[in-house]
Amino acid sequence: MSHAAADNLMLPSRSFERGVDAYDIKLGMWVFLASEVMFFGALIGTYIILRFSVDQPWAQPGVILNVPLTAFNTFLLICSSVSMVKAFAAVADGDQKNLKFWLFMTMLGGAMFVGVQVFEYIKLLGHGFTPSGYREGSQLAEHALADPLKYGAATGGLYGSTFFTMTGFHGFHVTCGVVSMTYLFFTKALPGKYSQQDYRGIEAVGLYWHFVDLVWIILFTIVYLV
Amino acid sequence: MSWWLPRQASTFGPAIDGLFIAILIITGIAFVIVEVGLVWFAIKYRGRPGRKAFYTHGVTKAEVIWTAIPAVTVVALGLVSNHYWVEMKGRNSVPPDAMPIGVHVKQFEWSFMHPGPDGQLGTADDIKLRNQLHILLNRPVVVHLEAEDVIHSFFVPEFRVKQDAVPGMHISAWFQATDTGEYEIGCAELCGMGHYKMRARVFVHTPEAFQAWMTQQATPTEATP
Amino acid sequence: MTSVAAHAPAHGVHHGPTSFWRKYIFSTDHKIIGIQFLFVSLFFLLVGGLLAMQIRWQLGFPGKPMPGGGILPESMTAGGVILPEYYITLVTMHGTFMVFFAIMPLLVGVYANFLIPLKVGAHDMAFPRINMASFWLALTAGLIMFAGFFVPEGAARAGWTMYAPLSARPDLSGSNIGQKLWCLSIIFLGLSSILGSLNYITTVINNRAPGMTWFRMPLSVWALFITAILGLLALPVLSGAAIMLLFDQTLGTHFFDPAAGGQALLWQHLFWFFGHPEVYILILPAMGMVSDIIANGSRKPIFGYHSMVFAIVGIAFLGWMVWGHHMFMSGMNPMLGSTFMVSTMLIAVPSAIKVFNWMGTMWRGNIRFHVPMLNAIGFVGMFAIGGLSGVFMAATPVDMFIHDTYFIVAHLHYVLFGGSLFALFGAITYWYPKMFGKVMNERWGKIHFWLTMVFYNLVFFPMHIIGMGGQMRRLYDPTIYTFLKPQQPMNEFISICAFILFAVQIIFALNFLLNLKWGKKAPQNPWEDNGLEWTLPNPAPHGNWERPPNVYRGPYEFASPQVPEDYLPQTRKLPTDREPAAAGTGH
Amino acid sequence: MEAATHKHPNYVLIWLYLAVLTVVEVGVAFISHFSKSTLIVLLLFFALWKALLVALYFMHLKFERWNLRTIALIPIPLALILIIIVLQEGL
Repeated sequence: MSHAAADNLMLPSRSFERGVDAYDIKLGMWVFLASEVMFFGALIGTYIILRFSVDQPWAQPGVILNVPLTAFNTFLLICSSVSMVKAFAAVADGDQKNLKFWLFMTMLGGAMFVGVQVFEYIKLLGHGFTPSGYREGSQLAEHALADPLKYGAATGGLYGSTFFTMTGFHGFHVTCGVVSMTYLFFTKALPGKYSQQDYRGIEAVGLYWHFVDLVWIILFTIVYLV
Repeated sequence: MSWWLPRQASTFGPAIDGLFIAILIITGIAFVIVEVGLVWFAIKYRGRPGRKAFYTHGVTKAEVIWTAIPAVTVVALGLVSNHYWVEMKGRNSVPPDAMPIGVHVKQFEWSFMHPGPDGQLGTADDIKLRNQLHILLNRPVVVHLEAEDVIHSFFVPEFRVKQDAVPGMHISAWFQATDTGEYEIGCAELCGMGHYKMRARVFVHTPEAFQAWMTQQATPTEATP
Repeated sequence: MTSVAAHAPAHGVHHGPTSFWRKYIFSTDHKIIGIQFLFVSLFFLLVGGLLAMQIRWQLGFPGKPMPGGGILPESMTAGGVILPEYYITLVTMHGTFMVFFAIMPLLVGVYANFLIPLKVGAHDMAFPRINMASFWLALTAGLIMFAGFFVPEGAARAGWTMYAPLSARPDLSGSNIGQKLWCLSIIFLGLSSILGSLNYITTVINNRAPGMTWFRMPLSVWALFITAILGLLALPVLSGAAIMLLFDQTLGTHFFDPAAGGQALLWQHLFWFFGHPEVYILILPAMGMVSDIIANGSRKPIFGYHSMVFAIVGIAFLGWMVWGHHMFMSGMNPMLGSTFMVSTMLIAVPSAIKVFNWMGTMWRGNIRFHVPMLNAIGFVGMFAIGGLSGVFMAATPVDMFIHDTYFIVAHLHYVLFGGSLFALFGAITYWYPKMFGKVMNERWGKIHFWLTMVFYNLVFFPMHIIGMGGQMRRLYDPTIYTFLKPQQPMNEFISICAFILFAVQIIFALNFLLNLKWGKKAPQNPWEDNGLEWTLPNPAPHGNWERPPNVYRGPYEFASPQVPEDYLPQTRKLPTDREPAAAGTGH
Repeated sequence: MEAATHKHPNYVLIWLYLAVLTVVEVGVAFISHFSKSTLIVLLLFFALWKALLVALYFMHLKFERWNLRTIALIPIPLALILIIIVLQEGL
């Protein structure tokens, strides 16, 4: 579909069809995403390695982290991915009104996701779950002392390190996405600068946004559920 | 001034030095071919006015040859090396009769835990020495390395043995001294500003001398059995 | 990022006169950015060199006051004598600056930027503004790293490889802010490299001129393209690792802290997973540019163009599977040692192909010994030594002895100095006319080459012997060890030669700087080369071409029987040539 | 552009898919009584399924040419090599 659309883009002299049949920005975004795969690969790999090469048990899922809240957050991100793709479909069909609506919904979804995550972080830190483990003297540390198996007392430090690094960097990526979408919304979408012929910005930011969603799908499973 | 490898004082010596010499010969031949070839071509085919170079995009046969020869050579080298590697460092390479030594290392000193007369580590008659290791001639020794703070590396040049000690890991390395005397242990991994002075000594004794040393160690403390 | 969309330069774009700031400082012209990188990284090369001189002083004359050492603060020297903690800083920062801020930006930042659009026939990079951001990020990274010298306790002190836990714990390394600055700088550098790489990759894939098929690309472009892929995929891993290290230092995480269940070896795995591709980032572009120069100097097509391309790809591919050979003695699973040994041995094969193909190119050539050619031949000779000495380390039992000794130092300098830097001397001279419109002095270039060649070998070859004697790396004072004492005269000899080697580089610096102003004006095609870049005026204007040139053949058609001259530019249309397929649909 | 209008995949359907899979995932993780290893395999399977849906439909990989797909795929084996080899450490 995008294939057919791309052929009709009124692009400047770029001869994109010689390469991979994608114009520069789309190709560049894919190349960038490849490097992002390696970045998250390093973070996730570290998590897997640290978790599965340590003998001590890890905290059981749902004990420390609020899974229902995050499941809702996951749902929110999936919704924003759908609204993004709706915005893309709208602009590909030349529908300015729906483009603005769906792009705005995507921004909203992303911003809400970040909000929920910040709320989650504040709660966790309040309970005593920090990047360096269970804070001494906190409620959580006492629980962990009482039931070290359930709370993975011995691995709390690694749990905190990997959890906050992975979800934190994901949240950072979401924030970047929201910021760039907001920028595009006000400078390009609202003034109606996108058209059926040129919607490169929307497609590229969409790719980025879906990638962030994809990473979250993996993170949600391996961090919260396993 | 030594222009060659240090003297050999362990069973690893002949194998490692032999391999070293073999590689030196192989790479030496390649070295001569390349360097002589470069100089020779540079002189022989130096530019002369009015002459044009030979127009060719390559000779497939030649390329196949100089791909195949290095490939075969390095694979063979790899197989030979692996044989010795498994013998020296493989998981099950430590001889069963090896004398265990506990090595505890921190910034910037070594401490060596020798098994006492009972020949076992972790008993009351263990002998702990700072920066001094005493071992028996012709008897395999296995060092159990434990680092307290940062990564250090146990290195005895004459024994051709080296092994990093990593905090949080239990790493063992073995060797067998073949010559009596005193040797130096160095730290081969940057471990902080005192890295250069992490020097210890290893003494290789004949059985009689070793016995004498052990008795002498046991006397002052009057350890009860 | 996406906003760049609107900025794609129009066809046959004319860039009007702009202010000094837009033209030279915040330029989006790939050539200017390349030149900016050139000056910045030559400065860092000088910094790295000065650090090396101090290292050599301490190794050659331990405990003696260093000339001029008095001006350094007391945290570094005592009465002019280098302190052990400063010595560790020296080796750390020498490695860091040379690898990350001198050689890598010189090869990739300068020449990928400068050459790729010119050699594939593009107006500019695909994303000129991202390109500019890449430069400014790299400069920021360099300045952050440089700032380390001026903080209390000095710059990082854990070796350029930053092995944890030494690097993670300020109480153990003795450097607190310096370590954090190192991580921060590397994160910036990673981002800069990723932005650069995605630009290079997109440009090569999408913006080639009509007729510039994949197998008509010069080997320099191939090498830079593959290098960009390596950088794109390797740097994020380093950035990730540096972020985790920074968190260990600041947020109290425990990634590399064994006391809390973290893993010290994990850092090494992450670092070398990046680090080995990085090694090829530091040599592949040099190989590519040397291929161009050798074909030009021999006036003969490159020998086995396709196998050269496949060798580059093969090196890059195998390069991902050999990182463990830096860790044979680290206590990792010995089974992995065997695996990594085999893959490491195999990587010798594509390297051998390249060396022999360069020789094959010279065979029956009509060699012109211009300065770039001399340096390129020097590159082949020195890279061969560096490559062959690598076989010793690849053999795990031998590595047990020479690991972390001066043998390694010799090996890596033969590849990085004898390899990359000789190639760079050649490349700088070769493309100087394109950059500045002037030529560098031929005679002084030759004097510089020969003196460098001699003293370079006098410095680094004896290091093999010292390493065979067992001298460990990063020792503040080797004479502490009895078995190393007899080697001290050799260390002294190396140091003296190193000082001379450094002094010789002044010739190059002067030749480079003075000719900017007083150099002879360069002719249109000074080396009589086939490349697209020489069809443009020197220096080329912003936007390069009025319209992209048509390409009719590969880049190495020297001595072609079709024309009387001994070179045949890629853009010259012979009666037998067909027009390439029309470019783009947007016209 | 008529063709494009008709060629959009049914995004709402995929959204439903993803939502249902998420619910199933959470359910499997907390309500079912599988052994730990079965659970991990199952959850990874669901996660990959969802990730594939996003990549193929939302990111249109399904409709791209093979060489663009290659670019997307290249880093994945590399990341896997890193993880698998380091896990071999068996520390």
